[in-house]
Amino acid sequence: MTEPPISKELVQKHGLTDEEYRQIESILGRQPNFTELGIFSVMWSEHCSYKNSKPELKKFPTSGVGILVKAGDENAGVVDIGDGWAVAFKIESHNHPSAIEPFQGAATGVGGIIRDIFTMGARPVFLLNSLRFGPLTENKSTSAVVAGNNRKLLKGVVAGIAHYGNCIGIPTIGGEVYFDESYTGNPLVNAFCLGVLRHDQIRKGKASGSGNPVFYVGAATGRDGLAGAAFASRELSEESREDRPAVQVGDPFMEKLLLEACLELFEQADAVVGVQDMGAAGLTCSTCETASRGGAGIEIELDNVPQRESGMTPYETMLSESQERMLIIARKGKEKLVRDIFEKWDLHAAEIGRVTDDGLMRVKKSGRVVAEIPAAQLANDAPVYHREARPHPAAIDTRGTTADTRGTTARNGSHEFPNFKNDREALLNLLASPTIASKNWIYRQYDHQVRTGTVVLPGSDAAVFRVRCGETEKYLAASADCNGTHCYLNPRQGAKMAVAEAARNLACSGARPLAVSDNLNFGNPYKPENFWQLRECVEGLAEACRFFNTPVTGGNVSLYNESPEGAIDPTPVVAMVGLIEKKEWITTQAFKKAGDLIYRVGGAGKGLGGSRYLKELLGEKRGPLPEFDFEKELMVQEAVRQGIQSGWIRSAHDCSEGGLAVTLAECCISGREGIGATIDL
Amino acid sequence: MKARIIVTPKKTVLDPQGKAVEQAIHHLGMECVKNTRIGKFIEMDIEGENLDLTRKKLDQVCKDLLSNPVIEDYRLELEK
Amino acid sequence: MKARIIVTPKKTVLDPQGKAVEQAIHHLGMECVKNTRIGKFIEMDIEGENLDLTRKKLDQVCKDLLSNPVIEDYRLELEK
Amino acid sequence: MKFGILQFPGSNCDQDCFYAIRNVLKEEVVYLWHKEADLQEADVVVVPGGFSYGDYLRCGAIARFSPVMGEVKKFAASGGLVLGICNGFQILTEAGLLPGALLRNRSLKFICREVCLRVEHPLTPFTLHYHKGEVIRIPIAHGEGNYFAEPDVIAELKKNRQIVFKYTDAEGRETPEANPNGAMENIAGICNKAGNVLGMMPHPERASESILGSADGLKMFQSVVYWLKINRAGQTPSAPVRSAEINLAAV
Repeated sequence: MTEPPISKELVQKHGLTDEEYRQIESILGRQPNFTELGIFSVMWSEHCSYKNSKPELKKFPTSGVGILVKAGDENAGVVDIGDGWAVAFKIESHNHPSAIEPFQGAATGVGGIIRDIFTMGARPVFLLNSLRFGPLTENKSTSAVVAGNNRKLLKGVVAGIAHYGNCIGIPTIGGEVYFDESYTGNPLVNAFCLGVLRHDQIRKGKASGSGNPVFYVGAATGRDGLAGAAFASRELSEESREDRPAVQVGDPFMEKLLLEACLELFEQADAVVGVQDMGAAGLTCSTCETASRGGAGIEIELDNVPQRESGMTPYETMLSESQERMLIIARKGKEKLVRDIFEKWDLHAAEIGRVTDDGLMRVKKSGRVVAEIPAAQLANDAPVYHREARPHPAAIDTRGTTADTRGTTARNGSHEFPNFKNDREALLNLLASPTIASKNWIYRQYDHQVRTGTVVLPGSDAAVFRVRCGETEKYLAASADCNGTHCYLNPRQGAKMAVAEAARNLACSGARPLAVSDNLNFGNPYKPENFWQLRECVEGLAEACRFFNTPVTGGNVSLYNESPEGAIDPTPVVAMVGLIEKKEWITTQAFKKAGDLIYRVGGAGKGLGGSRYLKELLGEKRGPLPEFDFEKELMVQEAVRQGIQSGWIRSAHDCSEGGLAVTLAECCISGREGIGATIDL
Repeated sequence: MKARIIVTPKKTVLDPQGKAVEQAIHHLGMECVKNTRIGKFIEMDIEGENLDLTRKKLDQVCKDLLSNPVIEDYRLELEK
Repeated sequence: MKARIIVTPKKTVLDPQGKAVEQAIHHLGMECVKNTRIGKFIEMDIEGENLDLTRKKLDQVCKDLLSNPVIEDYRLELEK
Repeated sequence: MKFGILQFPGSNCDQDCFYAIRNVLKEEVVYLWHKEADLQEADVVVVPGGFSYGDYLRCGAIARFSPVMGEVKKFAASGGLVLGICNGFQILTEAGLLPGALLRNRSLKFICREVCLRVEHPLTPFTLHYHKGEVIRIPIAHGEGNYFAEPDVIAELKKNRQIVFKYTDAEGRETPEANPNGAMENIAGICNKAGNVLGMMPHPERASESILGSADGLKMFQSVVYWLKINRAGQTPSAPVRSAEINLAAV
């Protein structure tokens, strides 16, 4: 099969600008061939290079006393939890594949994030997920057909997550699900995974030591999700629906074997030099990134790569996104040990090449060189763009001023707030709205008790998991939060409040926050209003993470989240992890005993701006947002933590969507036996 | 009328179940078995006489419900 | 040789999946569909010439592995 | 006492059972790799939950052909204690060690929640620490737990008191609402005629510490240790022990 000649049209089809193409020619010192063009297009796509968001991501605080592996260095960040133990965690998105094929899109999203964790040498112990869909029932802005499709997407995504998590035996113990018009046609599927490891078990993804063998381990390569990475960087417009490359299919059973085999191999102290999972951009990304991190080169022979389909071209093999595959750089002389361990788990470990010292990524096919690119420049020198930003019309107080009663430009223009005729009916409607209502019908389909560590079952503020650290035990709390409506109305303050809410959820469970992983879900960055939302949210997140002393250990940026009607609400999901020092401090939201006193900590909220009440009952999305003050927020959280540690507090619940009324209702109904409460406003 | 529908994963799509079953068959001593693929078999009775109309309607049901066109193919057999 | 095996739940065994699919088909407007049953379809290539020997061996594999006699029946089609 | 936990490719609850036995029950425990036909002189064999072989074809359909299962069959025939949990129960039915089969849940959905079980038969080696009719709280997590058997087999199970656990409500009433998956007779767990092989869908290892919400499951493991001790006082049973004939006087 002769490779097509390089033409202007072919370069554009690969999503590369003329300027980027000239930079490729200067790096190579010649014209790239078709395979090399494909490799650059996938490595320099938004999904892999973050070229449009990198300058913003630099604003995050990433260092801190407990940070053992920083954001950006490896597949996932690692944070100390004491006594020589640590946790590796990260959140990642699989939004575009899930819009095309919800079951496999969500399933492979879970599979990918799990691989990022055990690649660091950690034993994955629990999952969270953060999901967003369009409305499930017909309403003013959603037709019956569209609502039906949203239900189909939700059903497929939940079934996919359940299938993968249940089969591989990692519990899904919490998360959040939102329903809003802006996610119609472009659902958000963010998956979070946390793993546990000793400090001395941390594994790095670098290829070093010239002559060391490079092993390809796991599933054979097929034409799955070809150029999925580049594909994810194009909007889900009508024409992208036709060019649906083969969607990736996940095999959780194969991943369970891969997981156990890798962890068993990592126990052999000096057998493994570096390890990297093959995520987006598969073989390409894993080879050049490990080489560039190790300051070395890498040479592979495609004839040795196990292939599931016949006649695959170098272009297809290098760009394929088949799932459940790893790259392992072993120490010379340990080849037999690597093969034996993988044979035990019925897996094939194919030696496909070796580390070199010329800094080049060289790919051969039947001995003939088909691609030769400087690894470091391919991995790190993607262009960086500083996009134009222009305030989004919907955001009112652009500088996060405190709430005022100035007129608002609502999506549908009405100004004053309604008076309440019937509170009881309003509360029942709020409690029945899918975003607030119990998600038991969803998480009941996830095995949330395997690994016998789930101490607080799903449905409380934060998930709490008992982690076995050798002979001792530790109690971790984790929460994923974001209110897209708040970020739509005021991105900067909305992002601050997302971090604050995650911290509050942890405080209510008795935990002290440690660190954060974030999943930034935004629209097309080439539209100035979308980019302005991204910048405002990033700066808000960074400020809040500095204030709460929770560094960002890594995460994911998903752009081009738009459907034909327009961009989604800006959704910077914050996944925060905390530690509960003592078992007695574990606290849940349910009222425990009649006669207990109920306190509201932090004063009364003012106004209904950005509230669920306006959105669910009046279909309006308008501000101004309630006031937000860092100092007060931290005092409230410290007070709750202090109360819990002193034994005064039996239960605590964060007051968020739906306000005080919904919060009190949830405290009553989430315990085992129904319990009531009388409140004097 | 009797309808039989066979839904199989597309050739290019990974079929982990097929692979696992093939290995098990080899363990039972039949190494001569190759490219095993597993799919769904759906059979049903349909009232009505008009073969062509039924086939047309059933084809649509196969595309919308019984198979996932992104990753599966289907074959439809219809007899009196 | 090409082998096709169809494994279906026994009549006496409840088939909730079949019932659920039938309801969904009715929703799509084909009320004329009755007693829908869902089973497994397994196809494979088998090297070798001796049809009878292969059928005998494959029959045994169907009984031991591919179907569970307590709850399932199977049909085996073998062709050159 | 030495427990042996089978490990198939795809088993998930093997480590949970290992932890419950070693750290909570504080008894000796080893993993038994499915490729080795060797039970390492275990006194009890646990077939754990999970998705052996990815549950391809049918849950447990492929696992039963692993080399270790041959040994498990001989061990069970000689009266050795075998406990199959969730996927383990499915494997034991596929292997013919227990009658019937586990079909897909009637709701067609995977269910993970706590259920109430009524102890029907307190004189098996696994239930000595419960009394008849006691209601215990144990979690389930499965997609195929709908127990099925032909009517004559069901009659046999009743006659030989082989039904050990039934799904009930908190007061021990056997109601349709309390049946999570459509299992016949609300059956949650059965044993073989001799009483030395038990299969159940709920996970006792997930109810072995109060921090997890219930410790009712730990009593099953304690019961097995207790039964082995009183039998070791005699001699290891060569003929299958009729559970009802346990020599309680020796207690």
